[in-house]
Amino acid sequence: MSTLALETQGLGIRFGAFQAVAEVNLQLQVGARQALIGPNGAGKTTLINLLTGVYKPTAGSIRMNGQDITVHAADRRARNGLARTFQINQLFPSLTPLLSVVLAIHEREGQGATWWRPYQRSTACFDEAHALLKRLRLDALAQVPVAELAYGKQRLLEIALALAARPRILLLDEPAAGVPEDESGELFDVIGELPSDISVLFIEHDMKLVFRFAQRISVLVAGRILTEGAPRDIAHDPRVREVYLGSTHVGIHPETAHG
Amino acid sequence: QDALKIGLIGTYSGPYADYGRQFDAGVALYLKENGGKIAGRTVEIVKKDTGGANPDASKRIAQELIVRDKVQILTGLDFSPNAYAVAAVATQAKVPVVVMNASSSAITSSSPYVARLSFTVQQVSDPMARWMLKQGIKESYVVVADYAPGVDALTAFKKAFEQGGGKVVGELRTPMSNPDFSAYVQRIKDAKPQSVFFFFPSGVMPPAFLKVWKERGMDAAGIKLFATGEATDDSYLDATGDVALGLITSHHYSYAHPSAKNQKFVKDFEAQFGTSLRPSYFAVTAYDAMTAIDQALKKTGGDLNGDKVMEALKGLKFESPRGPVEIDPVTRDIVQTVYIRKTEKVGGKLVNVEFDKFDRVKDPAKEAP
Amino acid sequence: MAELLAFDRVTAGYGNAVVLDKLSLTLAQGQSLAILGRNGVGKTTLLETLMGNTRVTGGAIRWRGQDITHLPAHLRVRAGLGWVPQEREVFPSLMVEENLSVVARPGAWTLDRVYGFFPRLRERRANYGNQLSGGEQQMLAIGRALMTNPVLLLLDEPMEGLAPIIVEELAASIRRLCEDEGLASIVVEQHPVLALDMTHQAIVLERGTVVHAGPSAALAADQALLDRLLGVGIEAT
Amino acid sequence: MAIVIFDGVAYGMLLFLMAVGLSITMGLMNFVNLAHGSFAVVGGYAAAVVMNQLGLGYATALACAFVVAALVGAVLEFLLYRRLYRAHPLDQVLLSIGLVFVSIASLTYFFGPSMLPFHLPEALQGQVTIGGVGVGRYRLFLIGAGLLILVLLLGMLRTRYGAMVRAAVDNQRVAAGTGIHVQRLFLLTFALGCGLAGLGGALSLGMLGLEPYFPLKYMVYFLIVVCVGGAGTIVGPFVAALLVGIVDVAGKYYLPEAGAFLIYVFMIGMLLLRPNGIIPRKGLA
Amino acid sequence: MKRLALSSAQLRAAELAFWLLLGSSFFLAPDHLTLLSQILIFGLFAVSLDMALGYAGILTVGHAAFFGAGAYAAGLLARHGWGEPFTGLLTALAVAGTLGYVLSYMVVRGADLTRLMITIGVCVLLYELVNRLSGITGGTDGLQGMTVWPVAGLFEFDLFGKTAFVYAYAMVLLMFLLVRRVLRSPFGLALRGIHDNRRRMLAIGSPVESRLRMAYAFSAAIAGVAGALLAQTTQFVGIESISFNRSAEILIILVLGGTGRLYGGLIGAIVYMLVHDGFADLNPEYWMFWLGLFLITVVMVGRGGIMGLLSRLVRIKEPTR
Ligand SMILES: Nc1ncnc2c1ncn2[C@@H]1O[C@H](COP(=O)(O)OP(=O)(O)OP(=O)(O)O)[C@@H](O)[C@H]1O
Ligand SMILES: Nc1ncnc2c1ncn2[C@@H]1O[C@H](COP(=O)(O)OP(=O)(O)OP(=O)(O)O)[C@@H](O)[C@H]1O
Ligand SMILES: [Mg+2]
Ligand SMILES: [Mg+2]
Repeated sequence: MSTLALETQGLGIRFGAFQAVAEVNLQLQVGARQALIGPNGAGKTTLINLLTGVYKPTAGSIRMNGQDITVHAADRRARNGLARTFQINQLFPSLTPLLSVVLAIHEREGQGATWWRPYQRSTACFDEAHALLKRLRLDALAQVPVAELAYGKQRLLEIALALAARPRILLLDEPAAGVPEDESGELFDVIGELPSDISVLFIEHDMKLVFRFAQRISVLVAGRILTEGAPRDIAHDPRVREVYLGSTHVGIHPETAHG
Repeated sequence: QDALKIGLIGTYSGPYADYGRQFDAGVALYLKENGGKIAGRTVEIVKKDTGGANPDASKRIAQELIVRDKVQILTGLDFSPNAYAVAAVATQAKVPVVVMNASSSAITSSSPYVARLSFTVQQVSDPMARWMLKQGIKESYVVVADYAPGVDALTAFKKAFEQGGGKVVGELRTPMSNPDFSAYVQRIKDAKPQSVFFFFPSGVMPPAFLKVWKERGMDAAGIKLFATGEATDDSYLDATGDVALGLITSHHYSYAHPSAKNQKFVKDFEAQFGTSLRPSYFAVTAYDAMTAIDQALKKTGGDLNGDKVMEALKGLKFESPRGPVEIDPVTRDIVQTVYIRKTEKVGGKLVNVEFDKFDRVKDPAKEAP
Repeated sequence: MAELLAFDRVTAGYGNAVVLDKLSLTLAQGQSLAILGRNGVGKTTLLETLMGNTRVTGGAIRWRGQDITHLPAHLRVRAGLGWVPQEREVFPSLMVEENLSVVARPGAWTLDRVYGFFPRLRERRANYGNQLSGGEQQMLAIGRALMTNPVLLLLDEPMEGLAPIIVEELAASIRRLCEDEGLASIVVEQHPVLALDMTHQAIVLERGTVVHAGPSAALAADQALLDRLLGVGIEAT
Repeated sequence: MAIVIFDGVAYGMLLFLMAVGLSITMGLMNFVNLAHGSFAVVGGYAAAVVMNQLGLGYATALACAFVVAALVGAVLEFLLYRRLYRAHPLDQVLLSIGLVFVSIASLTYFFGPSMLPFHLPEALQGQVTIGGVGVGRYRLFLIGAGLLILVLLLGMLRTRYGAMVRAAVDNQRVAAGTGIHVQRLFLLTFALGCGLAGLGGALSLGMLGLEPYFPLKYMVYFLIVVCVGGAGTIVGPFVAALLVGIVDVAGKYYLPEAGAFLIYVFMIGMLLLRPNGIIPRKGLA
Repeated sequence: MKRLALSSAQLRAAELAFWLLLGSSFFLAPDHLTLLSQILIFGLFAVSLDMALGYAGILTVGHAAFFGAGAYAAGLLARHGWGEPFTGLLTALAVAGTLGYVLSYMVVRGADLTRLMITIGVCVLLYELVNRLSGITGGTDGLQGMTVWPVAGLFEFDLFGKTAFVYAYAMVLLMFLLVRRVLRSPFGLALRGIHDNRRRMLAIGSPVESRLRMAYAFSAAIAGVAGALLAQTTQFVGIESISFNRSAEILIILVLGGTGRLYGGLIGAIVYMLVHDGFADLNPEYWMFWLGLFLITVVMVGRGGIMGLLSRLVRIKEPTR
């Protein structure tokens, strides 16, 4: 029996009288490359916040690798392999990219409470951090304070921090927002190169990226899943066109779409 | 001959900066009267600020005064913890300390090099109890500020009052920072005691208490009110205002003390410092401390050896503006008259008018139980 | 056509760092201008300079012929500049409706009209600024600028984080406002195709100076030029 | 016991009147203004001078207290505070503590270190009987004044002016960039906060002593009211002040041994229950 | 303006020079040893506060609670017959650390203002408790009758404060090195992370609250040691050592020196106490005016205190590997 990486049942949250997410049954296969799209304010970010434990749901449950994690705190979920990026950068402005990643590795290794040994002695950590930064082409900027990095580089560091946790599940909230077109492709290439047992769920409004990278797309409208399916089905779904896509060209070549 | 150096440790800043001013005034007055000399030597006063109760700083200051400034006598000391902290240095350095105010009883026992010219809280509370008994008052409710001197006042009053057959029908300890006394006064009003005795440090607490007392019509309710002299401290009496009228208090000094010595003292004081500052018991003790040092040094013939100076201080007797005072040779603590006074308006000014007294009162806390 | 805005060899930056280097441009009444350029070339800085948030060390900015180089920001708004900052920066402790009404100035744009423009905002009118989704914040920032009833609208990456259908509608609306009501605009965009499609003129920046200026349509048609100016990988549709 | 509740309410009103200015400068404008008490005491001294030296009436004295404190506030805003709105709160702490020190020393220099006499007008002394309970007139007056200020401020902050202040506090750069005259707005608002502090200081003189050390002595009380109530609102501190007043007075009446502990235990309890105050300010992350 | 850059070797040399200079004041300023030991002790206290405030980001104006707890622990021990200094310090460390850990459960949650008020509240309550238990603590009169034994059985605490200085210097240095080490450990790095961005820390799996609790307890323990040092060298414990005023004063000292910068507390204590002492000597009545003016000037000239000002002139290269 193959367990799902992530599965929600009847997940929902209300803010006062406002039902932001309702009755979401979402499934993320192990190794998935799945996109979550939907109109502004549909509840996509809120859904990620529910999955990662930033918000407590008012209804439903969440399972990760078959285990119920609904009541687990955010840090605990993260330690169990659930990593995310934020729609608005959440970085350590006073650290360097290198130290940021080292910090993330320490926490992953459960050494965050080690107080008797200088962090400089953890050679292995530093080596791993250098390797990771290199993979994201941030190695040249490893020693520049994060606050001085250009926006696009900061977005990459967002992802580096998530990857440093060696996640089994990666949730990305508009990773390419604010990144120039030529660089956003690169960014997604890095995500594409991730080992195939890592499951990825990403939110994105840039349809070129969505249709290039997603194997499966879930469409969230007004807090509920409207439809799910393969990219070509979604692209041709008139309901999706009406509420979300409009007349936007999605870059699915006719032959693949009808092939 | 070099100047005689005296270290004066007091409060010159913060809410109690008035203490330092009074000290300075008393010292200056004595020196002026004596041409700036003590026992024939010119005097250099090195004054240091503790900014209120601050034993760590006091200890440091005392040490520095002795080690660096080479003072031969220490004096001042308004707050008891400061005096306790300095006493230890005095013992180590064998430097005499003449306490100008700190009124916790055990200060003089904490070092053989300490003598006190002021008073103890017990010394002024105990006579009040005895006087009230004399007036036929049989029960009393006690209100004190909740800190060490307050507890001292409470204990001394209660002991004397109950020994004389009186009964303490209630006790209240109010926090040191207590903007509104309505709850406490109301509680007393509802308890309907025959009388109330209270002890608060001088400053904002007595007027705050008295205002509520007047507002609630406690006098009309037939409850008599007594206190120690801190309640009508001459420094604050003007600011306290008419709510203090008629209050009966016990203390060792009133600036309206009718003796010739005091009248001269007050006149000189006003001539020098104007009338905006009234000489209070701080100024008098400072004046007396200088007298005591002067007389002791005359006795030793100018010898500043700590043991000799202490020996000379013991048993010293002289006339102070407050009346006759002496230093108990055994305890090195002051023995003096404690007066019973009533706040009245004389010539448009509120003053403490003395009308009864207890002679040669020793610190009751040091007498065998 | 009357000149609305002119940068005359403006040098500006933050602290000691110079970002705009002797930059000049002009904009006529009712015209729209696209500002393109790679990351970090100074597009945002240009708009910030126009709002008086940078240190100008040389040159002058003219608004309808008057020098406004050192005018305080709130007076620039009164003169007719309407600003949508890059990072949206809605007021978090104000409700949506307050965010709009607090900056309102008399004119054609009213609360109702903005709500008509972005119906989503009407639905969320009682939410506080920080209780909005990313896209809703973007809408609010644009609506807020409109509430000041500007003559010239400054849009810094306005399409960022908006759903494709909204992007389409917004682009069309801005074009229409320009044509129907003579609202001038300056649009900074990462997506040249979109920006060129909605503007009359375009300039391309590189390290704080203008390296290309001309009609938008001509630039959009010249794929080779676009590639050279803005880098590879930009697909035309 | 009606009288205990009444006394508690009156004491609460006193706390509210003294702290309401701080809920504007610190609560609304986000400036950790520990010098609040200095403005209050400036108002107090102004009132005392007006009454004692110039022989004018209580109403004039109150008006002067407001005006003088507001003017001092405006001048200091222009010279100092203005530069620190966006600074780290700890820098604001340092500035305002510096101001407290300076104010204490200056007041000591001009008025002496000890208490200054202040006497309420006849009309506010003694008691009146309402519904069979004898209540203090001054206390009744405090309650009236507190309610009046509450209503006035609520009316004022509900207007666009209140929203403008919040917008400018959220983001000065963008507020200015959307047409708000931030500097003038802050100057006026800060002066208002200081004026209210001065008024509160003057109103408190029937109960509290007027001395230079006032700002430090009552600092914690101001902070308690604003923080328990919820920074940035007016109703929050109002409710908090009333609760604190009632708890303190009733507690001291029924449980006098606990006197000194009451208000702090109450405060900690409230903050553990409602970490962002009784009425939390909305829209802060 | 060009910023001077310091390499880590140069930095270490600067640190060494700093401590050597402090130590040499034993010979350079033999008349001021008591003041110097109190400066050192308050410096350590400020450093402990920095750990909570500057590094863990817990806004507290109640740190005297731990300073006082340490002072009373050591004081009561010495009063009741055990005057051995080192064990006194250890007891204080344990008592204050435990108290800190217990209280941390109330303090780590909540916003800045909430923490500020809770710490003030706890400190005031402890003060009142000490006042109320005057039979044990001496109340406002202070704890008298402490006898501290000679250090290592050899060196009596003398009138000139020589022993006190050497003892305080050694202990403060030791504690400082411990703090320095902790701040450069993975745990210290985690604290910097929490200070920068708590949300991200949670997202990378860091149990933020437990880290903060640990930091708070650490900081409390060090504050306790500082309190015990003051008690032992003064041979007296005043109730002021646990008062709100002391908490506020140490905050001013730290902020003046600069928060989150390791040396801020020490520099702050040196500057504040010397300036204070100087003004108080020159002008006992109105030193507050000058000190206030000094504080205002410091804020106006440079944000982030003295170390903040320095850091804008000198850049320290982040250690790498
Ligand atoms: N704390 C909150 N209180 C009330 N409503 C909220 C809160 N947070 C979010 N919302 C509302 O919930 C809805 C969903 O927001 P969410 O951020 O999940 O949208 P989204 O799908 O990510 O949109 P976008 O694509 O614009 O980022 C929005 O309408 C928003 O206004
Ligand atoms: N506050 C600041 N202080 C110092 N330098 C800054 C500041 N803001 C931006 N810069 C620098 O100014 C340059 C231009 O930045 P700007 O934000 O104007 O670029 P941009 O073209 O808008 O880029 P993007 O496409 O990322 O929005 C960059 O090199 C940036 O690092
Ligand atoms: Mg979103
Ligand atoms: Mg930009």
